[in-house]
Amino acid sequence: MVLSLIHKSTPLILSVDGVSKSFDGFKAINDLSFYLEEGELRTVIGPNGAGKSTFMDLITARTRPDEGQITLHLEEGHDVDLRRVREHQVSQLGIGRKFQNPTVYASHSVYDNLLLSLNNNRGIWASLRFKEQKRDREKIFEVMKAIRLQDVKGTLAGALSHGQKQWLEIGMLLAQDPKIMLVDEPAAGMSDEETDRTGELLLGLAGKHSLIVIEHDMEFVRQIASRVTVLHQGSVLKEGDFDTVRSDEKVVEVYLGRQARKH
Amino acid sequence: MNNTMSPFKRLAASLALLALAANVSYAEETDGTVKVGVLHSLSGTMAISETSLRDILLFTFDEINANGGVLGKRIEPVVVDGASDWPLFAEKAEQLLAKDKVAATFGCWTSVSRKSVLPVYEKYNGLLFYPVQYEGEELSPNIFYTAEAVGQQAIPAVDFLLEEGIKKFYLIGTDYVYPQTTNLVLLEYLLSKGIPIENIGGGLRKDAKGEVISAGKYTPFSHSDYQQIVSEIKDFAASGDAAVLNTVNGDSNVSFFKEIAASGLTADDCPIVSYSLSEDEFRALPTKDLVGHLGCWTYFMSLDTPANKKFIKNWEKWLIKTKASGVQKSDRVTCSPMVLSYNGVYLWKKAVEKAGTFEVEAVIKALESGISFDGPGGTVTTQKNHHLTKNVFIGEILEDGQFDILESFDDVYGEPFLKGTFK
Amino acid sequence: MKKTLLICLHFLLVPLVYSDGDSSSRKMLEELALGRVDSVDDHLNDLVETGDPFIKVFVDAWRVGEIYEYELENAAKVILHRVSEQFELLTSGEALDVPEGREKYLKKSRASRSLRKDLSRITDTIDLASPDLDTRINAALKLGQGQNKDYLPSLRARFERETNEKAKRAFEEAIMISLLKNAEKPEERLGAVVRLGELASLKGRDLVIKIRNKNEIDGDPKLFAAARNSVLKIQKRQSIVENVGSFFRGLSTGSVLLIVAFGLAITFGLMGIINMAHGEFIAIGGYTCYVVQNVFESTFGIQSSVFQWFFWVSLPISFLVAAVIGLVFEKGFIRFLYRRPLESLLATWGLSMVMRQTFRLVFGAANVSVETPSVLNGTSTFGLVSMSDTRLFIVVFAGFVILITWLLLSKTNLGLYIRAVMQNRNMASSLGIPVARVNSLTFAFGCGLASLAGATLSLVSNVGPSMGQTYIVDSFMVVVAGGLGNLIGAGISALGIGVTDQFLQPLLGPVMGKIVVLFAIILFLQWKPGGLFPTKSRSLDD
Amino acid sequence: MNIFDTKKELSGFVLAGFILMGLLPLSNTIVPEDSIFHVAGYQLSLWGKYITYAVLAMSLNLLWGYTGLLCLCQSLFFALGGYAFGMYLMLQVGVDPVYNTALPDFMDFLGYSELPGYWKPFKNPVFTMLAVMAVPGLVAFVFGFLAFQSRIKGVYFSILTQALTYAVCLLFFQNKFTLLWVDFTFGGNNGFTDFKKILGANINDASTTRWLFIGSTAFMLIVYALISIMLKTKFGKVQQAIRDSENRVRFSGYSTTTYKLFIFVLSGVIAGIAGAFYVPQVGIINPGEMTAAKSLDVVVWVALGGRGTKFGPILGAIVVSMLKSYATRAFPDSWLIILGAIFILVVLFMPNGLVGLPKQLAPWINRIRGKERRANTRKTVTAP
Repeated sequence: MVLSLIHKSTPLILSVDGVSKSFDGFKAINDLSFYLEEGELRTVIGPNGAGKSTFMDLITARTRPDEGQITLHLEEGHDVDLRRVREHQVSQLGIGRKFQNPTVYASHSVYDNLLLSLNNNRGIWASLRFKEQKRDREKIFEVMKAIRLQDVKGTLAGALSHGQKQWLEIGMLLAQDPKIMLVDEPAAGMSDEETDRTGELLLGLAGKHSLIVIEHDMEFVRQIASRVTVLHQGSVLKEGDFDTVRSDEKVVEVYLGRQARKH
Repeated sequence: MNNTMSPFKRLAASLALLALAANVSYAEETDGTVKVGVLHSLSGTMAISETSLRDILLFTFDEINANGGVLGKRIEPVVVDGASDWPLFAEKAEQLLAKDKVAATFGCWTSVSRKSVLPVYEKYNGLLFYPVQYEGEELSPNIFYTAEAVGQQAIPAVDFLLEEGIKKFYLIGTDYVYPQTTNLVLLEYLLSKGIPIENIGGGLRKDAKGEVISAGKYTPFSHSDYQQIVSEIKDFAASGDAAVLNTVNGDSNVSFFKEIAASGLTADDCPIVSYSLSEDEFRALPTKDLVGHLGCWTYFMSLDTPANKKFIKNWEKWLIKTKASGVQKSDRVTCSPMVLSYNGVYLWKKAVEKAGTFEVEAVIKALESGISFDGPGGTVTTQKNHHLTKNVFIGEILEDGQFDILESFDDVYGEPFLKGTFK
Repeated sequence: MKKTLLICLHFLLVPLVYSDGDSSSRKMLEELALGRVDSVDDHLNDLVETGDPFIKVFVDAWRVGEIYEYELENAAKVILHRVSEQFELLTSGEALDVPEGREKYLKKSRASRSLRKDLSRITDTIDLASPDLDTRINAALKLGQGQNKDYLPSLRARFERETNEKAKRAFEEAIMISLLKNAEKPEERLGAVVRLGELASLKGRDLVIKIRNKNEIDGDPKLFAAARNSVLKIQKRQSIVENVGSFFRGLSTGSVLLIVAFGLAITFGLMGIINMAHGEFIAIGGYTCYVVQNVFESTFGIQSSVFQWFFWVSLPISFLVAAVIGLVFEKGFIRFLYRRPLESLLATWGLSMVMRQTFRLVFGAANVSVETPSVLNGTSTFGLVSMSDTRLFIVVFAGFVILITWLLLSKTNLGLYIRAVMQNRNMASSLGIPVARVNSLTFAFGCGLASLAGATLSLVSNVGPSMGQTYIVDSFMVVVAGGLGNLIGAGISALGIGVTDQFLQPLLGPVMGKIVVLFAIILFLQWKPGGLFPTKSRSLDD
Repeated sequence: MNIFDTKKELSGFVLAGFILMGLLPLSNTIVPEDSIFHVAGYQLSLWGKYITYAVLAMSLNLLWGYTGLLCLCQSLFFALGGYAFGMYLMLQVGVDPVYNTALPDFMDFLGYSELPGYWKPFKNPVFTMLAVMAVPGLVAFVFGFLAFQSRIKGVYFSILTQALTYAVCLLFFQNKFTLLWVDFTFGGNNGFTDFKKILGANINDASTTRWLFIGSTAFMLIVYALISIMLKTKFGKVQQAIRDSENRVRFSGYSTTTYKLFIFVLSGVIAGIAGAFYVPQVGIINPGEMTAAKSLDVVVWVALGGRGTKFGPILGAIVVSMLKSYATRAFPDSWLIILGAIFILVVLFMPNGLVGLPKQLAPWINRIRGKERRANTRKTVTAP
């Protein structure tokens, strides 16, 4: 169903229009506009302090913008103003977020971690009366397969390796069946092999889901990137495919250049 | 590791064991001793006052034992710590009565601790001697109130002040039942003596109909900031002939008097009569700030009588040689609550001897019949209403933490029910 | 009557002589103290006539037990005045040693209450002519409020002679207050009422109100109108005085809170140890003060001038003692708890229980008494309000504590390390900062500050085993409301809480005032969950 | 669904119920008094008190152990429940022979001539029981709503709950206070004492003691079962997930605010009911029960028994209380030092509490046993 939508056209799923946000006088986000199409895999890069985390916080209703609009476009022209929802509703609307540091439920098993992320009714009474259905189990196994954690389904998440935790968190997002996935530095702290596999995983998700990936590792960006947005001082500096962006002088100056100098 | 037992099963098993273990009583009394309970707070906020009473009781028991005990039996004290925790007082009382089967208990300081153990003593038909000045309005058949009733402390002091020409009274106290009730009685008493209501300071509380139902300024326990109140007192006393009637409890007095001293108000400008400050508390107070202020008790350490001198000498001797744990040896004094504890033990001894038995019922009967004891503060006599007839003294505080006795009232009757009598 | 006449005459006619007490008045005082006078009244009158300021010195000494009766070897009785451990002959002021073995001939002399009361009236009259401005003003107002007709003439006489504006005003106020009762003509009383309104006399307020109430229904309508007017004027001024007074008192309450909470702002705010034993470290300060006082007392004697130094000496000692104890505990077990803040609460609570009972066993269950050094006995006046010197000292000392803490944290290497370690222990460790040592020193510093607070509190409050428990909740509130890890925030919140408390107290009473402040803080933290100055963190992790 | 993890836990539960609800009261009734198997009335009420403490500890564990919220106002909920039930008990006292008035004695002191309106419904036991749950529940709801709404957590939450406890404690210490234009009186510092009757029975009767004990025990078992059930549901898993990573839970679409509020209120209600069982068994309720120190006691019980375990809080509460009962008599001067030192040691060396002790000691014991076994095998080898 989702696929057919993409073929029909490539409508927008998220638009951020002229958003600004400042903290105690410091402008973290400055007149930023950003548009994400359905099924797109977008990478967001930028130097430290470019406002990447704040950008994510704005989309997930963790902070409210001072100015501008953030809109989620659902089917049939049904729009949701993301400035007016609460954090837990963001997920119910189909936006999943993976944090920079893997956050999983350390004292629950891998299976339970995914179970809790399933897209079921999350009310108190519902969870008190909740009974696991066959389709729940199927969904969990499907996700576990995707993130290659079938063999450790009973292990407590706290005992997993760093990379496994990253995948588990991505898996928890998948279990939510989100329309948009925000993934913050998925390759951080991974071995090369793990990084490659993560890249594959994300690429495989594109199309079915819309993805925004924040990443530092340029090698990884090259591997997955279709379209790259460069943030600088709270606004978009450049947008385009990986090579265009990389060859842009301004980008090299503020980001790649500085990084190169640093190393 | 024993992993065949679930935690809960372990609980069940351990509970059963513990219950049995708890059941094994402490050493049974032998023929030669009689157990009595000492129920005071040795920790928590009230320990500052109550520990001294524990000490004097141990001294008294040793003194009696050295002279042959009671009915030929040695007194064996069972000391427990109420820890300034009122339900714990009730628990300890129950333990003393049901497990240790004490013949009598000496204890409690605060009203709430007494109220907490009262039902226990009535339930087990025990006998409690209560040694601290209190608000009255209570009469339990199982308690003897060796303490000062309001009529044996607050009222004589006011009489003295009226004689001295005081025309304005400021009432201040800690917010609990003793100051509230005392001030209520004092309010009625002062009005009955023709003091106009505007000359009573500290604030009046009125009921819905606008009738005055209580008076005085109240601060919480352990209050330490008296700036505002002292500035109010200073204004109040500015026109002269004013006095403060102080029922502030325990350690708050330090802050209160330090503030008074700092404000430059002296005892000649405005004497303060403190009902909860005795020689024992002065150990913790900067007495030079208190010089000239007044106190009213049924005993002063400075009483110049042979009985008192002997009492103090024995007490000091005992302090040196005692091996009881936790007894502070230096820098000790005697005071009214201590002497009332001491008197209580002797009254009990005399009553037991009169009854010829430790049976509580018979002892209470003997006490009610009127037992007299010549204590350090003069003769005290039990009354049918479980209070004592005793002497009352008014003293002025000296710089060494002693009282200079200004006036004494002999054989004042103890009457617990005073509220409403002066209307 | 004869007595007062003499007083008046004296002040009108006799030029005042200030001397260190002429011998005749001293002689008379000795006779009085030895009880060798036939008529006390006459004797007092004679005494007044001398107008000797020494009478006041003597009366004060008599009250606090510095006057002794001594039988000389020749069986003659003399009166001795003890001045800092040294006996002086009252009549001559010469020093006199009481030889060993003759102490039994030394007896404290005491005045009866009534005698002292009479004497204090005399000293007030004498004070009217005191060279000290404040003494003069206080004496005038006291005599005025006594509303004794007999003093009117002397007040008037002094009023005429007075040159100082402030004192003149006080004399006028006193006269007017006295006239409210003693006016011979109704116009005179009316004038007094009006004038007291103009002077905005706080001392006369109650009396003017009485006149207003008395004349409200069927009294003198003119007098009633004037009294009503005056009362309004006085009340207007009174509300100003009260507000300024509340502000100053709030400052002082806030300073107490600040000093008390500052150590916690370091151990809890900076280091994250929920230090439930903070109160006991405060108590260490109080007890150190007590011990130092006792050492001074036994070494130098309570009367010596060196003794007065005990407080200042005990301040650094108390800091060191607590810092060392804190260091030991930090090394002993607190260092294992940096990553487990909620468990640090339990361990320090256990520590608090142990310490409390240890105090009880070592120093006795009763509170102990710490003297206030004589330098701090007194009051200072700032315009409308006066503040006791102890309170003033605390305000200044609070500022001092902030200053040294600020200097330590921002101007020294240690401070730099402390800030680095508190922000990120791992990072600091990898940068080669000796994290363990910095932790220990910081904790010790926090404990030392708590102890300084205890030493300072001994000036205004009691020293005892549970003294710390009184302040623990308040301290935590101050730190949390200020923002964890922010010392300036803690300072501002302490002062804010203090001032709010003092402004609420007259309206709601001390208990309700405190409750309202607590609820206000709770609500404030709903609005600003990070306190006044929240530590900024972008981390999403809990 | 199985409530209990293992069959053994189930049988332990049944056994505990059998001993606590049957055996102890029974031995109080039929076993002769001089037998060592006789449980005296005072011991029964003492145990009743411990058991209400155990429930209190369980209610805190629900919050702290499973949800990660260290709450320092558990004693407040406990006391509020106790006060609500105490009001009923006070009204059952009847006409006081000393004061000759049907009013509670402290009202007589304070000059009341009739029962204030808000006291009247407490004559009704059903209303009282509702109030026992509703009052702490309401306080928890209002405070929790505000606190969770503004994302107050961790240490801030602990300190704020402590401040709340302190404020309400000060309020109750007053003989009389005005709140929202209504004068309230709850006996001030003395609180409520000297109860006479409960549901028509004499409160001092041996049978009343037994029934109160049975009631408390039944309530403890119910709470135990309730918590066991809850932990098995998805709700219980969400609860623990909140403890591990609240942000993740929130971004997984759960309203953590609502969840926490629900648990907070539930825990308050449980503590309140425990308080209601506590008051008639100890015979007094006063503001001393809601001091910050009392709340810390509860925290200590949970930590000592084993935080985040079903059984730890029960064990912790009972062991510490027994230790206190024993030490205040055996070492009246130094029991605080002993108890305090134990707390420190537990925090340092027993992070999982008493319940975790066997597991912690397992390697040691195994080593010792292993040695023995080796020695034994060697013996068996050499013997023949």
